[in-house]
Amino acid sequence: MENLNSYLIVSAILFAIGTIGVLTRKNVIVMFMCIELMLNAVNLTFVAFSRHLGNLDGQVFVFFIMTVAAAEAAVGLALIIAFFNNKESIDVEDVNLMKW
Amino acid sequence: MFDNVWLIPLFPLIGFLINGLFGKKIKNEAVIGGIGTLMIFLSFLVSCGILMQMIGLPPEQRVFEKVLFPWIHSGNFKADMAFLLDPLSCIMIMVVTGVGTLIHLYSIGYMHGEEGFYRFFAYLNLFCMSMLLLVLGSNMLVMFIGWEGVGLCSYLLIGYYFHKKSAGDAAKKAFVMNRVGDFGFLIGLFTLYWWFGSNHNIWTVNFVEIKAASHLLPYGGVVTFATLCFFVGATGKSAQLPLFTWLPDAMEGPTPVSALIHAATMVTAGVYMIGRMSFVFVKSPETMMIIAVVGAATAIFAATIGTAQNDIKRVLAYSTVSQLGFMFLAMGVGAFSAGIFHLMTHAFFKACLFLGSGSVIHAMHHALHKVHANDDAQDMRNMGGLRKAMPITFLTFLVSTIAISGIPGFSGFFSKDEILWMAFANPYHGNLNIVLWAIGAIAACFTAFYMFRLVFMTFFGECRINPKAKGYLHESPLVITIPLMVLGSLAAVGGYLGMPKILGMLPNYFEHWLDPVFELANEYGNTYAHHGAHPSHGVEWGLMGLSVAIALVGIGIAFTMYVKNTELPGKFVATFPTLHRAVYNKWYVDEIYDYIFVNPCKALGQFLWKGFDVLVIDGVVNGVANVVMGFSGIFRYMQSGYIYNYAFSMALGVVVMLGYFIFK
Amino acid sequence: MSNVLSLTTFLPILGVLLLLFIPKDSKGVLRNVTLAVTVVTFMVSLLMLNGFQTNADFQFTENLPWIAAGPFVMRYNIGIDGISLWLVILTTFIMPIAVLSTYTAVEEKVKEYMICLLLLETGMLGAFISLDLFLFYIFWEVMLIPMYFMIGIWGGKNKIYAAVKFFIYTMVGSLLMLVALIFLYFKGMEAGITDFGLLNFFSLKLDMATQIWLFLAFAFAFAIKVPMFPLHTWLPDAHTEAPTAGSVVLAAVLLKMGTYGYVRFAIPLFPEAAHKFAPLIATLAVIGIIYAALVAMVQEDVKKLVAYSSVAHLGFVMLGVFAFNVEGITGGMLQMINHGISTGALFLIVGFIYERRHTRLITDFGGLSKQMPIFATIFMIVTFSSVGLPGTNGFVGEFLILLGAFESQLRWWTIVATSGVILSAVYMLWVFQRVMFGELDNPKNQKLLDLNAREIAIMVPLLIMIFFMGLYPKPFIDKMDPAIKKLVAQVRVSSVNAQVIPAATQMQMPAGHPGMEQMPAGHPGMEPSSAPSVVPVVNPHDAK
Amino acid sequence: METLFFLIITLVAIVSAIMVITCKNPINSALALIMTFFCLATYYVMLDAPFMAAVQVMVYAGAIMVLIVFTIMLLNVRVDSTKKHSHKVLFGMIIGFFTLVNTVFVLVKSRAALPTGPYSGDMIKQIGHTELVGREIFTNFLLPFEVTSILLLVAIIGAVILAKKKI
Repeated sequence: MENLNSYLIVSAILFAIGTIGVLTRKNVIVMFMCIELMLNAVNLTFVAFSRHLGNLDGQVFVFFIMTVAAAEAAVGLALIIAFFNNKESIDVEDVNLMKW
Repeated sequence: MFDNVWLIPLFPLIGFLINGLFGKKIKNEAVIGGIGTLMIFLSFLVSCGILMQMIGLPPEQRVFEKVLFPWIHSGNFKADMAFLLDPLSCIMIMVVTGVGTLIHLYSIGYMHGEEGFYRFFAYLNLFCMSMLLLVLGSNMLVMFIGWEGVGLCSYLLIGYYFHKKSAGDAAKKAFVMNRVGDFGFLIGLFTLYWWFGSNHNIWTVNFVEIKAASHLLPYGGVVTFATLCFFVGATGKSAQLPLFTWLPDAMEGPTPVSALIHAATMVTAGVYMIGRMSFVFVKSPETMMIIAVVGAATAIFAATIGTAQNDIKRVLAYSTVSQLGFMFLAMGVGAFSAGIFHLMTHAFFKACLFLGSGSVIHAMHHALHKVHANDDAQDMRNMGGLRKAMPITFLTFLVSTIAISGIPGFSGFFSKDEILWMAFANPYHGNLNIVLWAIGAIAACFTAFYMFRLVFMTFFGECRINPKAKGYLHESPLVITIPLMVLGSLAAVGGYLGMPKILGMLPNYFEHWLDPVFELANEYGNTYAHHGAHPSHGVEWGLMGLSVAIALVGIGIAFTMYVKNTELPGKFVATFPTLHRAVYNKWYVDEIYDYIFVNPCKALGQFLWKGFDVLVIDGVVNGVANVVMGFSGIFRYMQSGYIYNYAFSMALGVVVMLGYFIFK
Repeated sequence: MSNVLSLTTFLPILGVLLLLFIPKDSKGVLRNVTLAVTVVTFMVSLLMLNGFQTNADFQFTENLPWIAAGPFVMRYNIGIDGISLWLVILTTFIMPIAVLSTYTAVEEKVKEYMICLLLLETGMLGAFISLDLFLFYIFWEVMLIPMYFMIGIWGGKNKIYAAVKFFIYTMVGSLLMLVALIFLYFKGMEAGITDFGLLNFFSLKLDMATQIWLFLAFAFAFAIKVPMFPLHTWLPDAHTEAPTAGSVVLAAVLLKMGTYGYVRFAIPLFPEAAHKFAPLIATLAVIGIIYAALVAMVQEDVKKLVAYSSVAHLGFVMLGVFAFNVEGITGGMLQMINHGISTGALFLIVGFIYERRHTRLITDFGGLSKQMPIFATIFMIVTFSSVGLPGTNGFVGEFLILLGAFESQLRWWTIVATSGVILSAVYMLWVFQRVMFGELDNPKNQKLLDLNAREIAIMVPLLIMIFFMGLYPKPFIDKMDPAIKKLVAQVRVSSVNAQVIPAATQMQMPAGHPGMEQMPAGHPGMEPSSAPSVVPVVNPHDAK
Repeated sequence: METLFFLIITLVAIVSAIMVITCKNPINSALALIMTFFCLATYYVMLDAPFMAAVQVMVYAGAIMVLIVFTIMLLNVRVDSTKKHSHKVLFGMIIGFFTLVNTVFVLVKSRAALPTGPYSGDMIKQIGHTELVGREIFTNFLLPFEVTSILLLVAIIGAVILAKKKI
């Protein structure tokens, strides 16, 4: 087992990459995947800390996060499909109904 | 018997409820009219019983108060639903129920076949109840129920033919003008209540208690204020200057209504109220003077208008206003019992006159209706020579006219002459007396003139009715003529109850009867009266002769103008066109009121609504909203609608805030 | 029996739960169930009337812990006295009538409508029974929301504007009240008060500057609700746009929140400030009476006219309340109930013809008496009740108000206000004449049907109350009397310190009538210090 | 040896993560993401959490990614639209950089905490990771665990309602 810091740094890097992806990509599905990536980065932190502190609560949380992610995937993808059905596109730039 | 006083207003109430709730189902006119008449007749019987019992008592004991149930009790304020019996209210209930019964009876014939027959009788009964409450009320508040109640009934009955716009207008006008009076009444009530309460810790509106405490009242000052307010109330109800214009318009109602409400009973409520509170009024010399002046002015003012009207009922209406002026004159000069006496005799002869005119209108209407003519059935120019077709009506009408004109031997002479004499000889107003007397005398002359003008135009001379309809004119049925005959005979002989002392044939029963009521007032009055030399009997005889002469002059002029030389009126009008126009149009008082009060009020309302409410207040309110909207209109361009913009700002926010906490 | 108050208040909520299980298409069932719930609520509230002891104490009290957030302790503290008793009963009495009036008027979204009505009832009842300032505030806000929806969803043409105006106006006031409430609580904490219980604060001694600011905040919130001139413009809009039941409830109960707020909170909490501002408030009330009457006179829409007449009537209530004597406040309380009955009835009447003709313009009518005699009779009775004819309920309240105000220092105000009696006759009779009298010349009116059995059933209880309260108001007055006497005593004790009336004058006065002065001959005098111009200008920093 | 393994895994994870955000074709992104997930599973094994690793592979790499790939295929959208916003990329990079700095700082700062829990490495090896996690879930976290079922139910219903063309 490596020391805690290395895991934390990896997790931070992954999280930052996810953030950049969400902010720069226009494809909704890719954005969605980037969000999953960010979630996973967080999971890694949880597990690393859990191990470090000798407390399994963190892992239980990861478990819940995965549940949420699954739910999110189901609903999110359904939304994407519904959107695509309406607009024939999954480009975020076409999602602008909330414009002033 | 006294304990059953509550039955008096109860009977008409029952009649009102039966006719009002079920009248539509009953349909049978005889039953409806019968119930209405019977109820008020029962009240009359009870009243007679009470009168008999009261006559049997010594004068000091002729006061009785009956508390029915507590009404408004709050804090110091206590007003019960309670009735007061004393000689004054006794006379009033006799007049109201007596004349009321006759007019109910008359209405069965007069209103025959009218739509809403049941409604009419229900209202009439309700009116009687209210009027009886008014005269029986033992405190100002019960009186006020009656006071407003009669106003309400007057409203309902004037608006009886509600599909006519003029009727609706007249009804509203009557109620609103009465309300102006009520405003005064309320303020007067508050002032008295407050003064007694705060200064002497006597919190009361009860007449008996106020009477007992009246010695505490100062002369003038607050009493002047209070009594003037009450007097405003009286002018509203009794159609005195300046609030008289509703009464002529009230002739839009059916004729029995005019007879009962606008001649015999309701309009005299103001006089009654002053009589009821004479011990307060008399404490303010200023108010007494104002009452006398207003009364005299009304008497002459209305009489002048009466000379130029062509509508038979309008002439009588102005005559009523004028006669009420006489009553107020009497009150103002401290001749309270004379005023009440005139009230009673006036009730007889004026009711008779109105009913007689109703009989004429009824006949005219039927005759014209038969031949489908659209002539005005109330216009005297369409009448003439009716005495042959309608002998009973003519006779009773003539008797009453003689009575109102003040010909000796008939009731009006006794009461009116006493008023004029008291106006001359009263100890209160000093030099003003002669003026009051002169005005009264001239008004009496006018009275004789326009009343005989009315008689001559209606019953004498050529028959000017639509020739086709002439054959259909005939006397009214018995149910109409019986009340006429009864009232006619009362108008003839009613005056002997109160014959002036100087004539000496009979004692003045009437004055003695009312002595216990007005004793105190006279006592207060004596404290500031000018005790000059009493005019001698000779003067009294002279004045009496003078007033008779004046009346005869008036009759003579009328005879000359309308019987002997019928083109004279036309010539007169041609000579003084402006004067005639002004008199004919009632001195333009209505127009002036419209100009001063009604139109500015409406304009002000419009301005406050459209100008102030909508522009200023809502302007501010909506202005605030618009400013906010304006700003948000600018700020909304920050919302691009693109997800990544929101994501950017969110991430930026997180980074900045986190950074701040980490690196601070 | 002990928690009958809670039962009354939350029965409508139970009704809401019941309604949730009824499919929204069975409109008849929805309506009948709602009616049943409101009727049962009314019955339960009658139990309360039965068990009410005639004394000045709060009764049926319940005091349970509710929220304790650190130093902020809010309790479920409820109870009624003679003042709130009648308002609670008025509310439960009006609700079945309001529900019954919607049977044919509302066809869309019946379920939601009924739920709104029931929620509204709970909100109103809750506000009347709260003895905890915070609980009161919560109920105060709760009743706002259903009303907002009722206007906004089931309203007329301009409903959104009216709903938003209503909401924002009230919200502005209630936020000020909230701030004042919290400030008051902090003041109370300094003095050792540990929760929001209203009764604790009655004994709290506040300095004048604080009182003035707090009073102003409370008074502002309540003045909007009353509504007092010049904060009244939301009312005509809200009334005109709201559906009939909404207008009825708004007029009959919601407006009473404002006046009740003064009687229950603003005046007893800050008596000295109340005395100080009495001339100002009386002036506004009197302006409101005259102003609203004049404006009502020229209205073209019947409903708007009735709305303005509400403003005038509530002006009377305010005048009576600020007379600070038993007669005035009794009159004010009675007038609150009267106004609930007669103006509620007027709105129902307007609703009846609106349902038939879908117009409310006066010029569209005329001569209806001929076609609708029963309607005409009822309309007339209600009109005269509204005008304040003796024998009807309107008179008793109005008379006591004017009498009380005349006895107090507000004498000249009273004389002006009394002229409102004339104006009320003018505008009510004028509209009555234009709608009911005259020729039946509009062909659309010639086929109008008279009231049906349901509509008559709606009106009959109101008519009975009109006459009962007019002819025998004793039971009403007796029940509220002790509470009002207590209130007057509470206010008067402080008024001695309030410097509004010179202390010397106070001493000479017979018990029960502060501010009385020997009237100089012929000219009713008035204490110079009570002139309306004496509105204190207070430096905001003094409040600290 | 273990360090080297860790470094290799890290390299693979980061490179594939970068590929996720750079590939034009969403399919490629998806495949890269699966790679990242596997790397994470490896980390979990290295952190003595084999159960989490298994779940990671099954739920993420298995279920979720299949769903995503399926959606990509279904919609048949191959490349991003041609519009390019270089400033967007720049801003994204800047914010990403600062996110990284912040996150690292936060995480590293929090390292100060010392082991406090009862579960040592030995204990996990002795009793078994799955059992320990199971105990934890079914005792301390029973209610949240049950609530998750409702969450999933809602998600299922929501997805069905949303994806249907006409309801």
